[in-house]
Amino acid sequence: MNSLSQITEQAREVMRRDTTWPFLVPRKRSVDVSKNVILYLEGLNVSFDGFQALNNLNLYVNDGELRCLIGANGAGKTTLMDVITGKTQCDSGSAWFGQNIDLLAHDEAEIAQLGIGRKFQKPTVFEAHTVFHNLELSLQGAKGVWRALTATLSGSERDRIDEVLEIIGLENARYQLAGALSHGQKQWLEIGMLLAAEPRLLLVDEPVAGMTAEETERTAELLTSLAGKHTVIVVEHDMEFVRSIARTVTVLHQGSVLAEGTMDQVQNNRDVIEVYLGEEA
Amino acid sequence: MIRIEKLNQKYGGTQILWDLDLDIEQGSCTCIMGRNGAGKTTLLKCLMGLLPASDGRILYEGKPIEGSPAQARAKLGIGYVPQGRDIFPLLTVEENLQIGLPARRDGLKKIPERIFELFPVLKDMLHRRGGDLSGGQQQQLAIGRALVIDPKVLILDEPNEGIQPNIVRQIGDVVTTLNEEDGLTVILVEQKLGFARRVGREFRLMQKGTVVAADKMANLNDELIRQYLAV
Amino acid sequence: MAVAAVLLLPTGSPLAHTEPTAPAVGSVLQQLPGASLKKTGDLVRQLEQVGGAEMRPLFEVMLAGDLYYVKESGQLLQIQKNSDGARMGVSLFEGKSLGEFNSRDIKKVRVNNRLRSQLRDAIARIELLHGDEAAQKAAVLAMLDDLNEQNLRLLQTAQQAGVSAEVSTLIELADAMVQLRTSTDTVDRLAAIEAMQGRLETPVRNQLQRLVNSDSEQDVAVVAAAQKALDKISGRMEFYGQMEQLFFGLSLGSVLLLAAIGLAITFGVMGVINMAHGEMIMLGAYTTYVIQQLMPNAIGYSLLVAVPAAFLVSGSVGVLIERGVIRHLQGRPLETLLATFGISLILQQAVRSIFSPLNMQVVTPEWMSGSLAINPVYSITYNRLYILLFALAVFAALVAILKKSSLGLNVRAVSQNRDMAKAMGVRTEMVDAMTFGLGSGIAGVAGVALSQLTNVGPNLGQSYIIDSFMVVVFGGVGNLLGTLVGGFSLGVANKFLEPATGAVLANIIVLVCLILFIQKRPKGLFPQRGRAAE
Amino acid sequence: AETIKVGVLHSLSGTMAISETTLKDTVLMMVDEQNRKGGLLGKKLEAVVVDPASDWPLFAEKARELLTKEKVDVIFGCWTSVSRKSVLPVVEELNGLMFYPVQYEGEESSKNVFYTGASPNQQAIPAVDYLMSDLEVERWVLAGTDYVYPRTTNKILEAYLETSGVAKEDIMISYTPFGHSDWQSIVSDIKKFGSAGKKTAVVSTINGDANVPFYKELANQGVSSEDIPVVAFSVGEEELSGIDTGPLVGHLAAWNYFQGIDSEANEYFVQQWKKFIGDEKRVTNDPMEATYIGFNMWAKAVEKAGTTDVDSVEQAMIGIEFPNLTGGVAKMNKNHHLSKPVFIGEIQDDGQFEVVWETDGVVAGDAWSDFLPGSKDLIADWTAPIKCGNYNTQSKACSGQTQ
Amino acid sequence: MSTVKTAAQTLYRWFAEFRQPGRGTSWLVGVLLVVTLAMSAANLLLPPESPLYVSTYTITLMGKYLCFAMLAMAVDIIWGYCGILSLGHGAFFALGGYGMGMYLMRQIGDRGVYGNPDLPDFMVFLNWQELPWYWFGMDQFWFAVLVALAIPGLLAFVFGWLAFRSRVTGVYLSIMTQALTYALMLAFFRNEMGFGGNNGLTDFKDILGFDLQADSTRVALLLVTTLMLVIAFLTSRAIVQSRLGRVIVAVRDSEARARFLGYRTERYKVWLFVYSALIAAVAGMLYVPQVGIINPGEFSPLNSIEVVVWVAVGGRGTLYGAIVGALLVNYAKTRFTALMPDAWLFALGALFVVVTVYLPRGLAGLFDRFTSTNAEAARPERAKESNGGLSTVEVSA
Ligand SMILES: Nc1ncnc2c1ncn2[C@@H]1O[C@H](COP(=O)(O)OP(=O)(O)OP(=O)(O)O)[C@@H](O)[C@H]1O
Ligand SMILES: Nc1ncnc2c1ncn2[C@@H]1O[C@H](COP(=O)(O)OP(=O)(O)OP(=O)(O)O)[C@@H](O)[C@H]1O
Ligand SMILES: NC(N)=O
Ligand SMILES: [Mg+2]
Ligand SMILES: [Mg+2]
Repeated sequence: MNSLSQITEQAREVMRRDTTWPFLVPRKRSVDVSKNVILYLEGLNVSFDGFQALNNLNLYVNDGELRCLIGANGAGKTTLMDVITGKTQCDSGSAWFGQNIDLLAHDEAEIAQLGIGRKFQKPTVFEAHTVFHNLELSLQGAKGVWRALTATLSGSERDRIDEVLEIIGLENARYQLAGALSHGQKQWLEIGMLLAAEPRLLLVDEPVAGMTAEETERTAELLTSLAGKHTVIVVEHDMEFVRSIARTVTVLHQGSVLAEGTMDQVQNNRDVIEVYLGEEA
Repeated sequence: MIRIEKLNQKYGGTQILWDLDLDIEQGSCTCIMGRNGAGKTTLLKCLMGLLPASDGRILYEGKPIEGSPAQARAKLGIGYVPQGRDIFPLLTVEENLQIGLPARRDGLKKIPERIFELFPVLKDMLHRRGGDLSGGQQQQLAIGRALVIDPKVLILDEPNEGIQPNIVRQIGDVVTTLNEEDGLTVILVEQKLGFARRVGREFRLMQKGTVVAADKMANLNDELIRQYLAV
Repeated sequence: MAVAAVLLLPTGSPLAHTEPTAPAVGSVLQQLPGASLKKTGDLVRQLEQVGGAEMRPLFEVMLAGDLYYVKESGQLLQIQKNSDGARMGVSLFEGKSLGEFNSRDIKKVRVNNRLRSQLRDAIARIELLHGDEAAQKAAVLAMLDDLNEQNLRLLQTAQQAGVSAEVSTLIELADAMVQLRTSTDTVDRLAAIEAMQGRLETPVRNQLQRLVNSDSEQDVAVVAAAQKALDKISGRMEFYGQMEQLFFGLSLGSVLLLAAIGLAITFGVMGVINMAHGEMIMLGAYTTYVIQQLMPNAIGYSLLVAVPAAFLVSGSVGVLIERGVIRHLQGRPLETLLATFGISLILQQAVRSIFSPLNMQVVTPEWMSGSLAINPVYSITYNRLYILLFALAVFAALVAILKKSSLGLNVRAVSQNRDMAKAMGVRTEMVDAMTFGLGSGIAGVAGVALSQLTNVGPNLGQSYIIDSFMVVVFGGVGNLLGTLVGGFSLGVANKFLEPATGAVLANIIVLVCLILFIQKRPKGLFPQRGRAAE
Repeated sequence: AETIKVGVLHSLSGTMAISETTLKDTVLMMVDEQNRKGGLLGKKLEAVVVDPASDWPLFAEKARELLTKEKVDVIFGCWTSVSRKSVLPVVEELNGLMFYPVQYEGEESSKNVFYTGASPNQQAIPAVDYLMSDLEVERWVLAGTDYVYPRTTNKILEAYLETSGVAKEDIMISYTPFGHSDWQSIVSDIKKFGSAGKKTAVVSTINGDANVPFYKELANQGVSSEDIPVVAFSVGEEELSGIDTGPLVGHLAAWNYFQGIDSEANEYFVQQWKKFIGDEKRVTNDPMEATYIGFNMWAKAVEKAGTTDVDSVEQAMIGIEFPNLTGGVAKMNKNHHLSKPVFIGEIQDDGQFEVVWETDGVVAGDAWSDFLPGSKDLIADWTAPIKCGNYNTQSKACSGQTQ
Repeated sequence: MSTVKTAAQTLYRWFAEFRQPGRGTSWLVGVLLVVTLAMSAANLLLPPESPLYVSTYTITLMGKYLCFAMLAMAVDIIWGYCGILSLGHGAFFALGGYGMGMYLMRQIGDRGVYGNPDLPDFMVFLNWQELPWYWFGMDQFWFAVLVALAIPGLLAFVFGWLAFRSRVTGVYLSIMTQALTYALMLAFFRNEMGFGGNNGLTDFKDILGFDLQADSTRVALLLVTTLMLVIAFLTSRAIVQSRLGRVIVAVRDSEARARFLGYRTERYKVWLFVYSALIAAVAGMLYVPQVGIINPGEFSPLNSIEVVVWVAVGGRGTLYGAIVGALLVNYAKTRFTALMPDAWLFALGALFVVVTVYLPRGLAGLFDRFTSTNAEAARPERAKESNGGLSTVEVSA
């Protein structure tokens, strides 16, 4: 008797009109940054054929921060980004996006949809598409097969693309195939693609390589303006550029963090000078 | 040493270089500058023979070379460090360096020690695949590789892209050494003014596929920079 | 029981030195022309009886099918074709030349299968007493099938006359077999079985098997012993069966390797999807044919000449293709599929037009025929063995070329970044042509080997192209070692499956496994590694 | 002047070109010969050659092209059964006339097709008879390429052997794919199967290209014709010309014709062929004779009917006789199959066959096998009143014939 | 001279319309419909003596060409747009064909040579006692069609899912597809499979109650084929012009980048692969009743390679190119095999070589070259070069 009433009770609970069944609740998980930290990387190890590219690396990045990552060539900066974006599997360690998302459990596409965008060291754009379409494909939004089939460009999306085009200075090249752009133009386009995607966390690998001084300045402005609303991690070797944007700088060496602090602190660190900056820096 | 006259170049229908003239003196260190897309890389590729010129003349030590293929130009002593490095990714560092040996005029069969003196890191990485190196290591490899053929002219296309500061300096020193001590003629494409000023002895400014200004580096003033390098 | 009918043993001592022209022989010989096949059999029997060892040359001529008679006179003679194809008569026994004969005037003394085996047995009997050791051994083995008492007596005579230890053991085995059959004494029979234990000769096995199966056999101990002996034999046979399969697998693997190895260069290293690869193999095989036509009297050496010749022929065609077509497709690797497909059609039709659409006859030289008998149930065919060794040698040579010469380094550089290779002074055009020529030349060399195994016809290439691509891809594109391992593992897998599933199903299973394997290792057995390969 | 058009539908490229090209040339030679004799009905013959390229659907397309575009009066063509099956609906639909010159599995009789090759009872059964009686074979390996002709032939042989008292375990059946080239395991199995102390023979329905490696492997593994003879139904002089026959001497083949058979007609034919093709080394074979007989019968029938109209020629064909190249006379029966003699030949080292056995007289080709349960009651008879290709003698009706 | 040139240019421009969005569609669709309708009318309405009469032979031939065109388009969608070079698309075509063949076989009923109402002839004479289970229901047209779509679709899905999930790309994928079709070919050759072995399925009588040998049925089949081709073309065009199409091209050019933008590229590839397989299956289904036979030869890897060749001749990455390529090569084959039966392979082979060397982007590229005004003509050659021709990895580029 008792059990029967229990069952009916449960059934009623299940059928309640004011709730949605748990498995029907859309699993749109947004990143939880209640502790104000958006990226936790702990004890990361990555090795290739016995070569230790990341060595017990720990790094925490706050929400809305603009973090500069510097370090010698081969220190593991790009590898670090590879781990965060799911391109490279790490041997051990943990990587969390906010409090609630275990990055190691997701693949590249999922991580991108979670709001982590990336610009590669060597510019990669879709060469057979026009600049415009490159940006269109980067827009935030549903990335499913069916949605892509039925998708049309809304007015606001179009405006967004125009806006980005203006920022990256490629308005005149909007219908040009991306494959025909020069190296520097591709750099800009890739930054544009990042902007169009409006990710929560931007990983920018050497954005000003091959840019003129003034362009470098513009890029610096752009990245600074993004910080706050977005979290930005920048890898760059151009010290002037780093100085112009940096608040916190992390120095990587041989796969782990060598120093962290303000630009001034880092610049005067003996170790950093020795392995990275050189004597007269 | 090198003299380019009325060089024109097209990609399909679009013309990139327009009646370009350029003069490089023996033993000089010339820095070519210009905005993105000005045609710097294109010019260097034409010079190297990797892109066919539509018309115009290229004289090397007084002899026309515009008709000869890239490999012949390498044998004549033009060394090339391309933008983006273009390391042979699946060859080891050693193999990357060995490739150039047959092009030497002195018939040397071994990688010259000089290269490892200039870039010690290459010695450590000798048996790694070129493609696995980090960007900066690759850049050093690319320069080292170009030096293997024992060039008289060294062409460098943005050699500092993505290189850590102390190495940038080192590369600058190397280029200067090569230029001053070994008497190499250097042609350098560079965006970073500081580096250009430090290393270059001459400059050429390019815009829309032609050389618009040429002078001693000391005479590169703000006016010119604003006019041709600012966006 | 074997076919050989019970033969009457020559009663006259085989050692007697009768003249072949003895009247008895003569009268039998007279009956040969025009005799029916059955009658001929009887006549041969009589000849052996009356003529004994002296009949051997006659039997051999007959066996070879060279015995003729002149239609008009009924005179028997041997016909030999000379190099112009003229039929030259040779008198029997004396070996005197009788001049040329017109094919209309003479007629062949017909021999068929059964007669041939009769002749062979007769010759074996003669050999047993007069031949060398190998012949004696063969003769004894032949007699094991048919151990009547007279044969046995002959064997004993031979043993007394003195034979080698090995032949002697065989004769003892024959003794044991007869013992087992005829004796009634359990101890003797068990001893006989003991002697037969572990012998792999077929008649031994069959006799034991018959004994075990027979209902009339009363002696339980003997049956049990026979069963045990049989089990032991089966055990050994099982083992050799596995060995045999392993060899078959390796041999199939070597064929796959040979077929694929040229492709491992043109496709694996250069990246040309070379659909004409099969036709390069075909050209090699046709070269072998032409070489044999050119040196009909030195077939034994023809293959040695054919290997370099095929390399040159296929290699030059390869260079022509590269210079004429592939060169224009740089940076468009996929288009090479289309162009080389066209070239393969052209080459196929070309050999059809030049050589006719029929298969060409390539002769197997003496030294490649037959097999190396390790024991009665395990032998290795020479052609397969040599081809296996040849494949390994070609592989080693290729690796050496690529490792030791600058070509290897240059090819890889060119395939990875053509422009940069040029800028480093590499003569890319030369490298392309040489590499494609090398790959094609090796395919041609493979054709020489394949001509020893299969049809030399216009479709030769097509039958190998699919397999070749699979081997290269399975091993991991661009990795020569992968091609080696890939070829052998596919071959061995196939051959170990075949007994259980049949040839067709084995093939299907291997293909399905290949598909699943690539799931697991998307870049083949030995993938290119490192950042650049991603 | 108007001509009579003779369509030639044989593959000149692809896998079957190896066999079929010869037949194309044979037809051309016959057409030549006939024209030299003044043509037919006062008109010249004109051959129309197309290439169906060993592509079975293409056979149907080309047959249609020949019949509707070229409007040929007769077609000589096909080799494989599948090509014939592909063409069959087309010739029936368009009421064409086709001569099929290759030995095949039977189980077919179409109004529009004349089958001048052997059916199984004209090749397989006599061969087995010979092996059983003359060579006293007791154990049988039925080895074939996996397709319909071997499958059917082996089914028939299995049934036939069983009725002759052969036990099931004394029959080994093995199928291999087309173009099979690695025979190591199978030959080794045959060797093992043949070492059980009973005389063993292989009945081979192995197709074309697979034969060369098969025989090479036999020779190398030391399987001689005296131990284990192989009797083949698809290996003729032409196939042998591509093999080093030295080691094969004594193996057998069953055909209705051998080049080596002594007769004046044959000698003339062989000479004519060598001259036509311009190669002294070329050989003749059974399908060529079948083409020869078919062509001549057709010519006779056209003369008899006085027209090339298909229906008239078809009726005129029945009962036509024409001398075989091997002596004797072939006759076209009511079931559109021939009566022909059967020969068993042994391979000689010159690539020719030596006849070791032949049937007493001619054997009439069966369209339907007596040894298959589905067809033992069927007969074909294209004369009135039956006029059908699959008449059931039990139910006295034509099964499933569309009228 | 110059008039010739202008005329040629006009012609090319007219052809080039094919590729313009919108108008191109109507042109191709229009041409296809007009031509086939005219042919049909000419066949049915005109007397055979009329010079304008179109023979049933031509009708059937055209029907076959259009089936091939559809198959070529299927290959082009995945190869040209997504960089998946399938060397085994013949498998889906043949499976569709077998589905239809089974239906047609069952329609024969007791009109087969043995008069067995249940078993197809080949089963009777190989002594099968009863119909295998997988033949049940195939006498229903709708069911047969469903099966003929479901099986290739499912196979493509499973195969694609396995392959794309484990990121098999380039030649590895191509060889896998080749192994797939090769294995199927061997399997279908086996008589035990119950599909007629080497002979396949043939001797069909009628379809949906219409006599397959009747001219009207053949015309109807041609028209249905045209219609299906047009539908497939329009659908495919809609797909490649949608954002989906752009993602697909993006995947072709840089799959990794697309993934980092959040696209589950393997899903795109799987669905596109399935779509393409379905089109191939439909083509196969339409092919069988028109040529009258389906046999394992259709699974032959060389057949699939030939399809790739048609696409390449026509111009990869343009839907109309695939169609034009298939039509042209097959027409050439028909003509050459009749005109020069002994030498046609020379001609066809030479055609392939010449097209590749002189028309880098196939016939479509030729049209482009004469009509190029827009940016697309100046494709980035640089991109292709810089991957260094390490085609071993980059075949899909
Ligand atoms: N797939 C790989 N296989 C082998 N070694 C690798 C691989 N990927 C990276 N490495 C090695 O790991 C180290 C770290 O490389 P990474 O690209 O992360 O450096 P980086 O800090 O980005 O340098 P740079 O500033 O020059 O770009 C390098 O020494 C590199 O050689
Ligand atoms: N393969 C190509 N096809 C078409 N246009 C090209 C190609 N490569 C370069 N271009 C165009 O040529 C122009 C010059 O390019 P180039 O690479 O020479 O510029 P650059 O001066 O080196 O610029 P950067 O400083 O960005 O490297 C650019 O506008 C570019 O869009
Ligand atoms: N009819 C045959 N041999 O296929
Ligand atoms: Mg990096
Ligand atoms: Mg540049």
